[in-house]
Amino acid sequence: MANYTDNEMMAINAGRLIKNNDIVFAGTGVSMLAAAAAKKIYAPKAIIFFETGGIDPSLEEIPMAVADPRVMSGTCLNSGLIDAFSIVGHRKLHTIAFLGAAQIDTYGNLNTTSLGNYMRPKTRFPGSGGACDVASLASGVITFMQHEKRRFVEKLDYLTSVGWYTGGDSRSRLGLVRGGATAVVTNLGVMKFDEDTKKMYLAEYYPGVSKERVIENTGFDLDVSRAGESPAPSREELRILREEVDPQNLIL
Amino acid sequence: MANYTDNEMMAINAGRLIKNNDIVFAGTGVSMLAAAAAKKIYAPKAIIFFETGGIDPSLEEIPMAVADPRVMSGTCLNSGLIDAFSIVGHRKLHTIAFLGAAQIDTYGNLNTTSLGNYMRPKTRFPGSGGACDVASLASGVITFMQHEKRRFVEKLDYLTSVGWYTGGDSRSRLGLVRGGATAVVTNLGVMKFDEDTKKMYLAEYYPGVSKERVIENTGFDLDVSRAGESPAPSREELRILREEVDPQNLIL
Amino acid sequence: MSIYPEISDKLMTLKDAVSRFIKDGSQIAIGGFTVTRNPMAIIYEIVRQKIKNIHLVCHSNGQGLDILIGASCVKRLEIAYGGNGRYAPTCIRFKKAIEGGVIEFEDYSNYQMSLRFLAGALGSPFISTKSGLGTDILQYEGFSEEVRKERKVARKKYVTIQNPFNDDDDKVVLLPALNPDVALIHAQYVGDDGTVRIKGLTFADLEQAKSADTVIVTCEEIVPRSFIRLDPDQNSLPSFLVDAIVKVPLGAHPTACFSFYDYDPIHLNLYKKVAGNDALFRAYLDEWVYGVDSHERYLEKIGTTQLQKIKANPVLGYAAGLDRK
Amino acid sequence: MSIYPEISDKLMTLKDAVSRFIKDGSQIAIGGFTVTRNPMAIIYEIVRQKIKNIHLVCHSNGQGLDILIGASCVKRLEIAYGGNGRYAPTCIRFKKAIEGGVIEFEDYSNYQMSLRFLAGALGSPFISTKSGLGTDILQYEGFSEEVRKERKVARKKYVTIQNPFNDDDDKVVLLPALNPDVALIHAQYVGDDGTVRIKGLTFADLEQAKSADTVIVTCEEIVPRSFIRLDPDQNSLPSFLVDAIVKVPLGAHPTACFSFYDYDPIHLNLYKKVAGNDALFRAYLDEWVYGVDSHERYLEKIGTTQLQKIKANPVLGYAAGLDRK
Repeated sequence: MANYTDNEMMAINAGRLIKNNDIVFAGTGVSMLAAAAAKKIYAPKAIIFFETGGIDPSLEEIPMAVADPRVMSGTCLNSGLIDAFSIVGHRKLHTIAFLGAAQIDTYGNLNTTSLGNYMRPKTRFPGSGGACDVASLASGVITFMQHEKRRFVEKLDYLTSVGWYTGGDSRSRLGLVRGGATAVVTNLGVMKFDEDTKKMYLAEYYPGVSKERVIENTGFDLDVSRAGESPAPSREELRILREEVDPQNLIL
Repeated sequence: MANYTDNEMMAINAGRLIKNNDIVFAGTGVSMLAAAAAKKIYAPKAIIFFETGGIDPSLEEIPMAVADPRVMSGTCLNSGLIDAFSIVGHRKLHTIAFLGAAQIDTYGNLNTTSLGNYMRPKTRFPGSGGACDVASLASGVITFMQHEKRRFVEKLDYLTSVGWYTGGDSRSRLGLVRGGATAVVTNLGVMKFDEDTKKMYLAEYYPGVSKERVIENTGFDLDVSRAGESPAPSREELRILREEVDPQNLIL
Repeated sequence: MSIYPEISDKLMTLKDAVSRFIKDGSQIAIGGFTVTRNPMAIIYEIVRQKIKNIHLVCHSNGQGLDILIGASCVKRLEIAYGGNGRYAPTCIRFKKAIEGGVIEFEDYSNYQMSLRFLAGALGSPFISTKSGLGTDILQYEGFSEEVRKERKVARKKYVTIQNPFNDDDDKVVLLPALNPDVALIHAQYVGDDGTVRIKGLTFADLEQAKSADTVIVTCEEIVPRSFIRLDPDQNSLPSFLVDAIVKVPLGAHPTACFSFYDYDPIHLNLYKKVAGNDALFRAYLDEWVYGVDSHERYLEKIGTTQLQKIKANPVLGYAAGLDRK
Repeated sequence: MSIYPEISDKLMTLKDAVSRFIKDGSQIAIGGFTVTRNPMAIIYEIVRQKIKNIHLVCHSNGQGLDILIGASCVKRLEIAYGGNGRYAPTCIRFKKAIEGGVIEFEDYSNYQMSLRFLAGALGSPFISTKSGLGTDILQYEGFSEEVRKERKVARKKYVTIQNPFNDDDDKVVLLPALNPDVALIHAQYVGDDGTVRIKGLTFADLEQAKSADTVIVTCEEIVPRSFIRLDPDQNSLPSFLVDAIVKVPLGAHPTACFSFYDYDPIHLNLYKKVAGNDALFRAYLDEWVYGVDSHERYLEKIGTTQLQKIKANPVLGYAAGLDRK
């Protein structure tokens, strides 16, 4: 068995995708971990902010929700939703959003609304929140998923947040001027999107995971020909994650 | 000779029109005096605010412009233009605006933009500022004018701020849901507007001023049949104006 | 004579604020966001007064939303998100109500809902955005044609138009303004002149308050005019936009109030345990809402030990080291 | 090594800020309002560097506008108001330029211009309002068809449409968003982490800054991160929206900067006396702008006596008892 958890591996792999000067939009759960890890390990000049309006908090304790008072503490600015979303879409900024979802399709479109009939759903989820907005407006989106066939689906029950829409240039034809799905980070590996077709492909699988296992857990055809194995998390990465990012072990 | 100035008489007559709980939008000059006088003499519960965003300042010294630091001192709130204009138009508030103008017509429409051809004017004035906005959105407008034929005109050179437009219900047919010209306060008297035709009529003339003098100085037909003489300012009104509102004698 | 003469006409009890301003069928916006600054004290009072058929308009709401829906006060809902952090990834009674088909609902996103409140505040009839193009938020309408004719319901969920300032093909979404009957806001401070100051994030509270016909503010403290006017740059709302002021310390419990107290993990976990079961949830309401006739009694039941645990470090704004599992 | 490592890439001189970010033909928004917080120091530097063909987008501007127009830096102007309180009921060089037909101009109102900046900040292509219906602001266009094709000029001054959310006849004005090349803002404080704090009224400065491609902030003081982050509710702009920071004490002179200094009646009266006469105005520019190579030299010429007179009482925010005639 590996000496790290799925959430740790996901946070580290997403964190590795963040660059200095990226403005990172973080959500709840593992996305909060990944954002804090990115800032503390890979991109100290990245700025973490929240749709609720908290910008660059000190994160001495890990927030449990985007409205947690911990996202308002030691910030450079406490504003509100209108300001936060106008930052997400700001032309001069490179904004990367971390999202989670219940379902994803091959073009990185997301469902966080419901399963079954919209009006009388089998399962209701919380809804878009800011997900639809950042998927429309940010420079890129990194999605966290549990890698299961019922979550990686041919057709979403409800398209809450647009990724590459129907592939090719269909996203820009919608009227969206930038952005799209950057990567999908799961408990099995990291998926990216083909530059032309905009279809999802396997970019990396984690140590101990096979390409076959990824295919088995994906509900649509997934190109795995370009995939290589991810490096395992280093001792130092895990130490920072456990001792500095989430010492209370609330999310890890 | 009367023992008071034109500006004093105008400030007092406009101040008398303000009621408790009115939210009063004040501009520069005599309108600043009138607003302060209203609050200190006639309607202590009225709130004075400025398009720049200063709400309910202490007014220990009279501001010389709506962006004067004196409109930011002792306020309940320092905001900005967007907030100020959304207050002007707020459905739940009774907002009265004090404006000045270079020209006015019989329906209380105002020109503060230019004389002559718009593109190559004979005289250019500062422009709308917030006048067009408050004329569109406030519950009522009280305008200060020097009473001269060239200012009370048949046709404005430029319609900056709409009053009763072309009379009758033409204002509401434009799409403006409330408001309109309430009164015009000049150095000769106080004009109001007929309830049906929305044409200006003389409501009051000042002590020592005749109806004829008002007619002579008005560039359109003015009904003077309903006019009576205004009471002269009391000693106490003048004292407050001189000692409390503008002790430095900057505008009086 | 009132000790607060400037606001004597606005200062009232929770009971009076609800009975005077909240009616059967009112459209209500509640401030706060998921686990923070939900106006819980007044929400409990709404439940106690058995106000029905509320039309709730929300961006992301948590505990307040769930209690109102669970207590059958809500008929109609416009919402972006119903969740409460780790204590309820999806709000529990909200989820049950939608899956059970017992409320009318329509989905928007957080930016869309915030922009709709902003438009209402600005006096603009609608506002444009690019957010949502291509999504099912613009595909599926939740309200029927009949509902669309009712008061305070927009005639259309949205409209897509060609940008008239661009010669190229350029689609834009128009969203209808919101002007709720009542906005419920919980603030840290109200001055004895009626000025409101919210500390920490304001979410969309200010847009909600400015867009509403009636604003009820509950607050932790009433502070002197001399304090609140010393630095007016920090203030949030002028007195004349506020119709009712109620002093209710800990009025957001079990959600957090920045610089005063954290969210209460013990109570939220208790809620989580019972909310999914109809009988247990009714017992919860009986015990914690109907069974106490005031917020003071409710707080007595929570107890000082628990309230001391969540007391915020006033500099950090939260309860450092609080066990939040 | 810089004493401000976090903002070492943004901290620069006035000369560098202008030469790096302001080009011939740039569309520029300047912060402040008539007599307050005009970014004068950087405006003087623009004049010294002889930047031409500026497209200025304003709500109500005073001294800054008048200097830029008077020094022939401005080709094109969108404006709501050009005035400077009692010192210039109509800005003097602005008035002459329009009467003389030497600049392209187009009139809007203050709310309209502020909403246009807001739309730009929100990423909305346009914004709706009721303000202006029936006026000549919507009747007369100032820009020609050719000008309308140029970069950063809206294809249409405005569009009137029927409100699609109302079945009744209901006209609404759509105003095109503004996204200027550069916004120039003078603030009281910048943190050494780049956070900006404006005290007193913010006018439309924040909307202007958020709508612009490039933001240059001049400031009175650079303060420690520990100070500016102690109460982040008070802050105005995050570092990442700011491209250049220049420390220029008294950088708004002769306009006011709340809590630091009042407007300077002596200098504004001097200006009033000379601005109407072309030769005297050129001499004024020679003496006060071209003739000094920095804001420090300019302030030396103003002199400490005059600067002491306008020094603000830090509690009141202005210079109490100042002779303002």
